[in-house]
Amino acid sequence: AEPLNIALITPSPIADVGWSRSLATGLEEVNKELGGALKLTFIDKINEGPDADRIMEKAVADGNKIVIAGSFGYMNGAMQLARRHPDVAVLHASGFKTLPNFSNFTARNYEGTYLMGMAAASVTKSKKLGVVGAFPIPELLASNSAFALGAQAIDPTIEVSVVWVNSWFDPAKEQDSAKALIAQGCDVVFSNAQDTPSVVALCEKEGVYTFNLNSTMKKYAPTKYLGVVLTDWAPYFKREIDAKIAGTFEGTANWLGIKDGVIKCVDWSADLSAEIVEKIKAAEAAIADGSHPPFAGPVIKDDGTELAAAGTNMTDEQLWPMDWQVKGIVTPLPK
Amino acid sequence: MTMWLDLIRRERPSTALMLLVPLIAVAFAAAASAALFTITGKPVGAALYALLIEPFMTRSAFSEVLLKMGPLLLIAQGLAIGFRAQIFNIGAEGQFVLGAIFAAAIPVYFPDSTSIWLWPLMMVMGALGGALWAGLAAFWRVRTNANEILVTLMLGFVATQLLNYLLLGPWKDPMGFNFPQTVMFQYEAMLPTLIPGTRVNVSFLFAIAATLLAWVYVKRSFSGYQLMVGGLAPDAASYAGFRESRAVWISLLIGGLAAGLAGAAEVAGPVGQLQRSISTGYGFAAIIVAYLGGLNPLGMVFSSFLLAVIYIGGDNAMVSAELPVASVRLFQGLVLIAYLAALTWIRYRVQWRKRGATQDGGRA
Amino acid sequence: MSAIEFILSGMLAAATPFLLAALGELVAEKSGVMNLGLEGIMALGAVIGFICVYHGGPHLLAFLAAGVIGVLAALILAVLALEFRADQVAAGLAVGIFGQGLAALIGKPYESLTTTGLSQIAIPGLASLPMVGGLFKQDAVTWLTLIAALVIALVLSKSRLGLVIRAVGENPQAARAIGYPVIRIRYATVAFGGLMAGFAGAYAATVYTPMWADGMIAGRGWIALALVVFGTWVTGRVFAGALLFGALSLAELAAQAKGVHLPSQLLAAMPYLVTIIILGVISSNKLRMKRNSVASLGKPF
Amino acid sequence: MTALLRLEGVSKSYGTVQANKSIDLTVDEASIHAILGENGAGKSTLMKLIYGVEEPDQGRVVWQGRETRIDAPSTARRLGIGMVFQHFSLFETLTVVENIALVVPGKRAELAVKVRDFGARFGLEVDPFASVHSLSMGERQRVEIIRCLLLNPKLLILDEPTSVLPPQSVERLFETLRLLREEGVSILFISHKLEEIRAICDAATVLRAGQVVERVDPRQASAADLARMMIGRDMPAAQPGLAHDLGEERLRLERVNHTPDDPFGVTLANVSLSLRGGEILGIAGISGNGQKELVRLISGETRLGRAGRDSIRLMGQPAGHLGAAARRELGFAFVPEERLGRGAVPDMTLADNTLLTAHARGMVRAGLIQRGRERDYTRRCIEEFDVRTAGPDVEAANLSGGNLQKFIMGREIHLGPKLLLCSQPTWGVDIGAATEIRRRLVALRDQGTAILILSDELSELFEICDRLQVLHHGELSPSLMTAATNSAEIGEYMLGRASKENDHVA
Ligand SMILES: Nc1ncnc2c1ncn2[C@@H]1O[C@H](COP(=O)(O)OP(=O)(O)OP(=O)(O)O)[C@@H](O)[C@H]1O
Ligand SMILES: Nc1ncnc2c1ncn2[C@@H]1O[C@H](COP(=O)(O)OP(=O)(O)OP(=O)(O)O)[C@@H](O)[C@H]1O
Ligand SMILES: [Mg+2]
Ligand SMILES: [Mg+2]
Repeated sequence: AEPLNIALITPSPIADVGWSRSLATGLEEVNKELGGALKLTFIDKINEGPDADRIMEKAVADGNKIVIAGSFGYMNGAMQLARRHPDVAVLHASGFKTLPNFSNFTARNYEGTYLMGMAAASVTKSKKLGVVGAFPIPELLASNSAFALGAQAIDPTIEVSVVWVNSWFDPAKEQDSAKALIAQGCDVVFSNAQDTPSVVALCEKEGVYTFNLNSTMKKYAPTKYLGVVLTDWAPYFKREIDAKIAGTFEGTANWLGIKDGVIKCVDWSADLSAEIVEKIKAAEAAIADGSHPPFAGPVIKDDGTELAAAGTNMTDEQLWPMDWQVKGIVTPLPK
Repeated sequence: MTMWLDLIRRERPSTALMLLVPLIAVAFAAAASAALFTITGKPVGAALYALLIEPFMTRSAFSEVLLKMGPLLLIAQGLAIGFRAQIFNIGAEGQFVLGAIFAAAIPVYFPDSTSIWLWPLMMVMGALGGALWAGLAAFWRVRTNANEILVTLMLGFVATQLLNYLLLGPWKDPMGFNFPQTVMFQYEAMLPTLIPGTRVNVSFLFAIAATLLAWVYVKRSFSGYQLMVGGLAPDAASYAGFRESRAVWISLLIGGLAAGLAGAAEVAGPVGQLQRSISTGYGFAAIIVAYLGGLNPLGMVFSSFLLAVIYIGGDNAMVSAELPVASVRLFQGLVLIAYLAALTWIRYRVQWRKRGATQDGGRA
Repeated sequence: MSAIEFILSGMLAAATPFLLAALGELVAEKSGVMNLGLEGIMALGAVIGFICVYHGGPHLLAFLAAGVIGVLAALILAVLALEFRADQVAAGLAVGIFGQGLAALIGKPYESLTTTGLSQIAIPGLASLPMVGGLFKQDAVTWLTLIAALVIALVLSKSRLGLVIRAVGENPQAARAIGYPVIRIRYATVAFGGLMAGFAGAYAATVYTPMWADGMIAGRGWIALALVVFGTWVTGRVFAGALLFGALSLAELAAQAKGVHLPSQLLAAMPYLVTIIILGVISSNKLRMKRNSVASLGKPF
Repeated sequence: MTALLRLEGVSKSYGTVQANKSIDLTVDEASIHAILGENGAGKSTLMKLIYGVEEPDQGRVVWQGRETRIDAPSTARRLGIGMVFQHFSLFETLTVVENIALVVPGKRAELAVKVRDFGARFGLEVDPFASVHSLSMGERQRVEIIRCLLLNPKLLILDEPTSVLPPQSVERLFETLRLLREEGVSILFISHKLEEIRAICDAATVLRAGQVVERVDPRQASAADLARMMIGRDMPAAQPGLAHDLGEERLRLERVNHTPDDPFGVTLANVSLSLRGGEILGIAGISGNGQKELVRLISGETRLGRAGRDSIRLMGQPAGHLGAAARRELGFAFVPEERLGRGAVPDMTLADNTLLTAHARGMVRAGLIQRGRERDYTRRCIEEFDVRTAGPDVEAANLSGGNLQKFIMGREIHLGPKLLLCSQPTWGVDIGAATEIRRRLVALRDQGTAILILSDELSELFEICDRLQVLHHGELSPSLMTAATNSAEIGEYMLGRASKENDHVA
């Protein structure tokens, strides 16, 4: 049979690790499952904006039936593409809009960072945790706050410091940021949304624990790797691709987390005590069944205002437009 | 003085070569990059086809070439005026960003306005923004003599941070789930389309108008003449009483104006909102356009078209020939290198030095 | 560790890539040639250096290879500027763009891979001092760079070779008239500049952040160029400028980690703003600029 | 006596210009041999061939009886040939020993001792640790000569060594040269000053248009003979000045003090002068004594601040603060000494070069250039000043030095200035054209224009100026009536000896 052509476009390089890699790996796994019935085209390092729109158009012209737009910034162009080509299915990362042939998908990274926060709290001696972040956008803010909440669940006195690199890409600066945090006394550093292993590798060298998102970087920190919040897109992609092949594709909004099998915390450090591993397991189960999500009340903002009272859970609508951080994150959020 | 080549000044610059040289440069760059693609294991034929031929094959691809050509040509016209005066604005990228920011201010603060003056006002704002940013460099150069190459460039880095700040802070789309982008602009804030069914908008006309203006300015105006004298013979300019500070101001302001206008046209055109990656290196590519066009207003029409073709072709090659984005930059660099070498032939006859005759000082 | 200690211990290494490139550029500019392509040449050095180390080569080999590619790239500029009398600004930019493009193309398969850096060498005794101890614990390349800065300062100001380079930069016609091969000397200094820029790139990609990623030079080549003007073509001042810049870039992050209430974007822009301001302050001293600047800089001969 | 150096049929051309045509030349040992010729005759080119700066296209060079190829100055030096260039090859930012170390091997301290020794022996005293930019032209020449002598040359080439010296110092240089000859050094001496050649040379070769036209013993020939050989015809007669009435004051400098931005520039101190319509004031002096700075101050290329507005008055108006363009609007015109690059843009056509200063003559309307008027004006300059060129569309770089000078002179005179500043009006211009330029200047004066001339050539100043002032170390001597002074007195001022006693004269 004709192979199904799928194009993936991403802003960052599809390298060994990182966000773009996780998307590519998801597709490759589906392809393996389907016995190579897919023809995959990966186009990386594409700036959001007119160029991306053109490239997606070109991908459709070249016969791709599914286009995966791997960045929030591709949204407007991707939607227009979907409108122009009803026969093409468009999957868009981190958006919130849908059309009959336009789905969006986002990972609930924060569910994983909550668990990592618990693990971090159990290994820290200084009670200070650090985060190196790219840009203070909602997705990253949610990960940070959940990280802090998870840690506080174990030890309420824990403080989290954040350094924003203000660049998606500057390994030297990422690394210096981690160093600055370590100099401040942080002994666990979370590499939030870095597509390079610069922070992870540095932490190994400096002897502090570290973890990251999307794909495993254990080999860059063999002794100090706390674990990874893995994003496994294969189950989701499989569902959409099957639907496309079957002709039943329908645009849906997909905010996927632990219970969907998309977020997985793996490669746990051997240094974690059995006791904490138990607690993490329990928390993971509570997140999966919805009984205790990371942003379960009480959630207190860093300025002291209460965002959710005890006994209530924050809704997705509250989380989406996040421009705040929880108490316990001691560095101010840039406004 | 040279080591291996003898340069003999021609009685007058060769016009035939003037037309031929850019073609030679492209041919050389194509050959050299073909060699590099081969070494790095890329499909050479498919790559060059996608790069240089495909952009001409469909109406939509060709319209995209025109879309890309607009800002390149516009910015290059502005920059070339300074380059001719030996005032080097290397920071058009930052001025482009400022132009985009200034233009976006209108729909950001008046999201509900339906005035027909909206987009024209945005264009004016954009031009002002770009001029303001370049004006900072001009001020600093005139005031302290600080090298404008470095200052304009550094201001580009600052502009990026300013953009980040606005997008993450005050200008964030309130309905945009906090993502770093402004509201989508209303219809009235968007540039009218020029060719129906494509994305080519009236900003292409701005570029053409800028070309005509630049031509008049360079070839006919006294002010343009004064800048030219400053570039060719600074002592003659000061002998004649043409002020260097004036040349600095004019050069940088015109360059900033053009880049700012291009930035405004980009947000009000194909992008439709202010976002992080509004500039895809137009500011730097325009420098290549300017030199490749021989700093000549009409020459730049050719060179901006060529660079636009390479951009669109590069995008094609990424999809269909697995060529990385880097190859476009590589090709641009090669074209410019080849062109700069070939340019010498226009003014000089070039020969290999006869054996033994050293023009250089010899052994010391 | 206090913020001050963090900055003190890190600033030498942070300054090393700028410093290496700036020292090379200083020598080239002293002879009258300006190389605006440093950014691209550093990228080439970085990718070649990284590939060597990644495939198990020793760092020495990586630096050699990076140096060689740096020289080759700089020679493109030299041929354009010295042989074809091309505009040095345009030629430099061309080489820079070419270098960045080629580096990205070569480095594509190595995107975001990492390798191991170099360990630090501490000066016994000094390294255990309170507060300033961190200054005396640096990797070998940083130590060598400091030595190179000293040697270059001495060569330029005291040696015959330095005298010749300065003479060529001041008045190439006269230098030629008394028998110096101006063009050959300029080829050599430009090549030296390329060598050092190659080293700078290798340092960035195999020691400072032992990884390759397209765009990792992130404007550092331009900073190196600014540093030469900044230091008014005097080695000691270029060195001081590099240290200042290294310290500033770390101070930004230390301030954030400390929770200083300033927009992080403003902090991120700070090194550039400071550079702009200091550049102005230094350039406005016309007498000093004239005394140290290179009379024939950028002019074809 | 054997020949030290013999050239046989040596030729050299630059593109279409044949600078040297089949030249034969023999230089004896321990002799001073003059090369004579007009500007552009090919003298410097010939010397560059001997010194290896350029290589001949054809011909043989025989050194001490052996055919030799001199492909670089270093080769020449190894053979024992030293050269002092017409335009010095010294580096201003370096010290005297550093300049010497660039050519002579040895430690700097040792070299400094040698510099002192040689200085004492040959009358060439100079401080080895002084920076070159602080030295006078005469001192710089001494540095150049010492630098050559330290290499023990057998042949020393001096290209127009006296043009940078005041008359008194010329005699001292000659003593040095005679001393050298006694020590067995041969000297190739280039000059177009005939009396000098007659004073010290043993032999002379005359060049005209790149060819040898005569070989003479200068001691046996008269100056008039030599001149005829050089230019191929009789010297034109000098132009006697006419009696005339003076108009109002057009230029006044009142105790101007000025330190230039250039660290190597000369500070002007207490400079005063006054110039009225209908007279020519000449500024004599050895170049490097502040001429550059003075010219820039008068032209407006350097401006004084607001505070200095009254210390320079043009056409009666305060002008110290005005820029060059504003001063031109007052009726000021200016012919600078550098024609290419300052007086004219090399890569622009003559028409476009007209625009440079004559744009106010209706050539710009509504900001646009009126090409027709531009060309008319250019054509008139070309015709009236006999500029030999194909027309207004020729690029300035393609004109010969003399023709370009005539063009610039024409452009400025055509403006009908009230005040004309001329720096080195006849530098590098052949005698015919120079005479014509001087005639024009005198005629302009007679129409009532005020003219200020700066020149190195005393004879020129004496020929056309009504009054003279001398610039020395940035200070200006009192004004002297040309008719009432002589070159000896001016020479004293040039050396700075007279300035103090004569303060009361003004
Ligand atoms: N580098 C050069 N390129 C082209 N033409 C040159 C060059 N140098 C000299 N010439 C030309 O060669 C001829 C001889 O010049 P040369 O300098 O030898 O004359 P000169 O006798 O020394 O004159 P002057 O008395 O002015 O010093 C002139 O026509 C001059 O313009
Ligand atoms: N550097 C140069 N490059 C090219 N051509 C030159 C150069 N210098 C001089 N020429 C050419 O050589 C010719 C003679 O130039 P030069 O200045 O020596 O004239 P000249 O004989 O001294 O005449 P004049 O008395 O008018 O100065 C000119 O026609 C000019 O075109
Ligand atoms: Mg001449
Ligand atoms: Mg001469």
